[in-house]
Amino acid sequence: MIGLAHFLAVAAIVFALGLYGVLTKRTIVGMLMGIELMLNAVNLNLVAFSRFITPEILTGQVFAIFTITVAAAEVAVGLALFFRVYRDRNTVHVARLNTMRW
Amino acid sequence: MFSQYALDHAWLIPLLPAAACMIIGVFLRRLPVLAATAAIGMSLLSFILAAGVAAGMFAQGITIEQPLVYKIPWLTLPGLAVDMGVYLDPLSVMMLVVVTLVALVVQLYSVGYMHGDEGFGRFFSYISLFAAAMLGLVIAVNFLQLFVFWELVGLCSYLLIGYYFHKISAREAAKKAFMTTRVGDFGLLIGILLLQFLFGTLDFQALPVQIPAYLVQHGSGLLTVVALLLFVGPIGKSGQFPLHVWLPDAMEGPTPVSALIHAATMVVAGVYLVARAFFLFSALPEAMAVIAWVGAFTACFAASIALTQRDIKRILAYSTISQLGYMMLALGVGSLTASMFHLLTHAFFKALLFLAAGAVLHGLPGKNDIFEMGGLRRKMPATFAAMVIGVLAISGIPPFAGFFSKDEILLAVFAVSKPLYAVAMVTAFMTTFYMARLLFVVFCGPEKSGQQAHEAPLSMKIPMAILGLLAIVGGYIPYTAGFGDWVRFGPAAHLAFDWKIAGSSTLLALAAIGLAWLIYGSGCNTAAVLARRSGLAYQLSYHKYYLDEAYLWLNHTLVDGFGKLLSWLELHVVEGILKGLAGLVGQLGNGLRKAQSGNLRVYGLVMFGAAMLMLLWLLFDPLLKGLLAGGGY
Amino acid sequence: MAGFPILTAILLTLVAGIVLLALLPRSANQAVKLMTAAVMSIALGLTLYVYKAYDAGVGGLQFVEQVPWIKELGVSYSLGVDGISLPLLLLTMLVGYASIFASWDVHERPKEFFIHLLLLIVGAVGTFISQDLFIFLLFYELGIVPSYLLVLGWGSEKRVSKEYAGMKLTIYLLLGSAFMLAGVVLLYLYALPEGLRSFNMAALAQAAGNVTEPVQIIAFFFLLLGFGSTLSMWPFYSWAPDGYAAAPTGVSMIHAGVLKKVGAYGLIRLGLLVLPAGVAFWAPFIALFAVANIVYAAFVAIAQQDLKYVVAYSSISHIGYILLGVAALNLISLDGAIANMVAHGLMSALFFAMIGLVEVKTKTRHIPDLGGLAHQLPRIAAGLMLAGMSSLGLPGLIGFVPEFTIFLGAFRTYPVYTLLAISGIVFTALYILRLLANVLFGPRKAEFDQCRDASGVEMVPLVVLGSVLVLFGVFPQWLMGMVNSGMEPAWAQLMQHLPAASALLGGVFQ
Amino acid sequence: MNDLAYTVAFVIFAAITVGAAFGVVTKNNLVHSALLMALCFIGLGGLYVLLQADFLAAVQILVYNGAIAIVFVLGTMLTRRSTRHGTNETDENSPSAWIAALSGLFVAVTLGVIMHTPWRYSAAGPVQDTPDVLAQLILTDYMLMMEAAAVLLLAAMIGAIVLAKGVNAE
Repeated sequence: MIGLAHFLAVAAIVFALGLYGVLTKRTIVGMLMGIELMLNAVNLNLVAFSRFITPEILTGQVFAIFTITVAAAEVAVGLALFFRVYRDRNTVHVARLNTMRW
Repeated sequence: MFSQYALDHAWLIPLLPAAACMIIGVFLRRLPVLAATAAIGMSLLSFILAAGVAAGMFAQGITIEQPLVYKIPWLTLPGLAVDMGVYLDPLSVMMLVVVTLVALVVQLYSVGYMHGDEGFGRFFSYISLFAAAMLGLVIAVNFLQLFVFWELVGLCSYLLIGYYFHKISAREAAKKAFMTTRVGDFGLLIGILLLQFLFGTLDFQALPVQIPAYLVQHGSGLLTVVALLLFVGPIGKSGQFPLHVWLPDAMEGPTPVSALIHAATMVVAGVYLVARAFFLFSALPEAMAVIAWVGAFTACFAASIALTQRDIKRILAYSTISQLGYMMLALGVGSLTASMFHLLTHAFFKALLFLAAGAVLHGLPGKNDIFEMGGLRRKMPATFAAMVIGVLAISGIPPFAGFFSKDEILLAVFAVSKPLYAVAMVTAFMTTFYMARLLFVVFCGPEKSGQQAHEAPLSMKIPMAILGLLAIVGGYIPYTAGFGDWVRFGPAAHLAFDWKIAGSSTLLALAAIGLAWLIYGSGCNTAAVLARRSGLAYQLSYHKYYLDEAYLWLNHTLVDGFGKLLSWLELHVVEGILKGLAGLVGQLGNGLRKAQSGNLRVYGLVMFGAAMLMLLWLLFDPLLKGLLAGGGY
Repeated sequence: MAGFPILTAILLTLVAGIVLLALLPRSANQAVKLMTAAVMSIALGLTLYVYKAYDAGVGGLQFVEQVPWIKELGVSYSLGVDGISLPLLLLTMLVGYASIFASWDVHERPKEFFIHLLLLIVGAVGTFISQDLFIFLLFYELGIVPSYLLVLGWGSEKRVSKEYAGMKLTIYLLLGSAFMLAGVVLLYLYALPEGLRSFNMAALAQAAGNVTEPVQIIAFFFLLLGFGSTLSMWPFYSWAPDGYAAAPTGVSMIHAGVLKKVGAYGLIRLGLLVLPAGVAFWAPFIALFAVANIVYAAFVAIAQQDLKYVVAYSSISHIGYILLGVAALNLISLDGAIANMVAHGLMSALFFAMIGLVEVKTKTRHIPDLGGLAHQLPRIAAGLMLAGMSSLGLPGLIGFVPEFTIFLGAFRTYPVYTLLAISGIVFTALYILRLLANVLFGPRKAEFDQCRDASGVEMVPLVVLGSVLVLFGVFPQWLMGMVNSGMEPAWAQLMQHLPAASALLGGVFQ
Repeated sequence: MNDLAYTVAFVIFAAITVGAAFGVVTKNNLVHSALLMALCFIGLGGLYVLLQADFLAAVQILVYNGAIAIVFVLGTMLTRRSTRHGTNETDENSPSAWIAALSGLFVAVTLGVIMHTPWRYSAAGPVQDTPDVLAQLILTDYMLMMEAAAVLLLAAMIGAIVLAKGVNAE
């Protein structure tokens, strides 16, 4: 029988993969992808909780929708930044963006 | 009628000169004529009032035992109630008369002496305040009021000694005067604090009642300490050894100020304080002995310095110190009457001497050294006459004023202690000698070349005449009028006139005059030889026993050195510690800065690692475990 | 006028002044100064009214205003004055008023300068009239920030750079206030049980008995660190000389005259009245520090060459008398300590104002360069004389009676320390007289012939502060009576609530 | 729907999701990663369907696959590169091992927590008409948040345009 725990497990694995991606990728785009994975994992959690714990209230889904909205905005701005950096610096490698280092 | 009014309004006596000071200070500083008029007018009014008070005192029979006291509360706190008021008894009334009279005469004299000075108004403003402060001191009803005006007197002396403040020497003398008397005030203040502490009151009427009971109960030990501390104040103020050093330097002020300081105000304040607090001192034999010996030593010590001084005003200054020592000696042997009598006559002849010296200086501008003067007798006959009267009076030649008071003191001393009497006699001899020396060197002998001396103007002669008259009769009249019946402590004790003592002191004085004539007046020019012969003794005396140098060394080496040392510590050690601390914080920051590597991955790792740690902590936190076990979500 | 919130009105007048100043155009130099002066005049007028209307016969807190603010924490906007705070409020207003005129020659960004100056004054006023600890701390911190900006923006450099001096001052005071905060929180937590907790000073004083002795000792130690550094207590005084020397005249006046007194006020209001056992434990140390203050600073002052440094160390030295009064722990010495705060505030403000004028006129503060100023600048010379004489405790000026009462009270508790402290008056006389002699007297110096004596608005600090110095000196009861009317009930309450402590403190002074 | 079918569907969708996510973070080619991400989103959409969030599943597919994944691909393509190889490498400087360990630990801890938590399942049946209810909720209770989200989107759009277009230096 598939229950809440299974969905949460899937979400946890996806979240961990996203985390790994964010922290290891060299480029901004790769990092953004990792973030997207993490956000989606959270969404899955929200929906799953909503389904199993409070099925009569759809708050979890509402939250997921807002998360998607924010994610969309984030991707738009993130990619715009990516273009900008690429054009100015001709690189997308995070390690080289070190002007703010002391 | 008037005397009753005067008694009721005695508080006006100090207030009038104070008002004059205010008026001149605010409005009349640049109007010399009006300023002098205001000051002299107010002084005259307060002298008239003081005379009225004296008349009232005789009429109403106010005695030492039954003073007339008016007072209003000044400060009321739990544990400290201080009044300000007027304390009228023969002692204070005598002082009122003397102070107002001398102040008035000196102000009259100043009109001529200070004529044309750019600070004329300022001078009269200060001198009025000086008189006011002294008068306030005289009528004090308690120790605190006395101390308040005591300090004001000090301030005024500071201002007046430093009157010619463009002169470095005047500036330093003023500072020295204030500073030295401050050291004395230190003791006085502690003494007053202790009195308040022991008795809960400082009132001159309440204290005499409490002290005998205290003595019976607790003995005299602590109270002797208190009395000696109180006496430190007079030591400073009245130029007793070892705090006399400011007094000769105080000659830097204008001569009328010297006259005022030395004759009637300031220096006699110390004597007055001891007299006022005689109820305390007289009950403590050890304290009395100290006073007597300090007085005797000061008298002899100062006289020995005066023997060799060359500056005309300095000679007079040391003679003042010596005479003050006499007054202290008289107090120390328990004779308030003799001391106050001498204070009275001294006020007259010392003021006279100073005014005469001032006239000399006025006639010979820019010269202070007596050996640069000579033969002034012909050019300045009036001044010469005044000086002769003054010298005879201070020497105790009958029937001049000094004779009666000095005789009274010698009688009292003789009755108590023979060694002290010997010291007093030696001092009397020296006094006469150096005064005669001054007289002969300045006025007799040949005129020195290039001397453009001229006689003093009338406005200076009249005051000298008044004081000259007083210096002649000021001893005899009070003596016959029963001075001792009024100004006394305890029962009136008339010491019988002793021909032996009076005769021997007179003979001694005449001998001293003769000796001085031989050395200085006869033209034998033995003075230089004598100076060479005496060698060390002469050097010691001429350099005032190097006491000034010692104090200067103390001040500059010890006090300044300590100050510099602490200041160095402040700059290097304290500041160094602070800078070290600040550096430490900076190092810490530098170390921590390394953690800000700018490596995003490390930041992320640390952040999530920390989040994980928190998660784990939450998991193993018993509280949360209980929550989870209790049903969860 | 009953019920009219006059204390709030005083605060609001000043705040309104700040707002109005902010609205003025940047270039309106004269208008800025006039506006500040007008605002301060109104505030001073209101304060004088309060001083006159205060019923010393009744005593205790009067003109009380109370509005709950943060109920959960027991914070309320609560103002009120008694005989302890009212003289200090008056002091603040007088010094503030004088400081405005002493700053008349600020030409560089006057608008910002006067806004900060008024903020400083608001901070000081607030601390003295607030009856709630929370508000007290709020106003206390309010005083620190503008002083930092004022030193940095308008200061002068001497022994150290003004950045260094400003930094030192601010760090000292902020560190102090951090300790103070710790002490206050401790007090707050232990004085009353949860739910009844309050920051109200009166309530805390009432609950003084609830705090156990060890807690009192620790809390008082924190307060001592905090208030001690504000007060420039030895050994936490190091910010003061550099800070005063670097600060512009008006700020030195307010700092030395008023803000320092906040420390002593706090020590009495919070330390003594709320933590009696803590005070009893620490009093001997305070007395020792007080003597160190008096003697050490006096000696350092002797060796200084800069006018402001002399007065700065002299001010530290005088603080010792206040501390001694506090440490002596009896009614009369406490009366003296509070009155001495007023006395010292007025006279050091006058001193700094006159030094500021000397510096403006002669362009130097270096004592060996000065001399004979009484020839060219007689009015300034008179002001310096007045301040100096008051500083060495001349009777007839304000400084004498408070010092006398402190000595009288302290003698009972610490005779030896008191003797040492009294010896301080000799050393004080030494450096003050030297300063006066070297600066004012001596031969006329030609280079100062061009200097014009003080006139017009420059005379305001001298006239205002000088007349108060003389007035309170001649009629000390006007000050001492007021102080005692505040101290006596507070003391009685302390004794009544703490019968055990009263034995500890040596009983009420007979 | 019987349990078996449900289980099978879950396993398939979960496998797609996890596998695709794994690919996203391991592939070296950015385009591949982006495409795998799209696949991952589809798997998630399937899981939403299984959770009876049909509207949300639709939104997921529409927004993530239709917009976000496409933007990623498009954006990657827009950069001038002849080859896409090595565009999504793992940073050799990064403490990858530590990060992997941390991620693994996270999974382990989370799984542990999930297993040991006694979940309180609700007995009530799921809402059938989710779009209707969601619309009700969003336009009443969460009105303010919706407005905020709208503003956020607008701001993001403007920001993206400005950033991408570039501002004149002056």
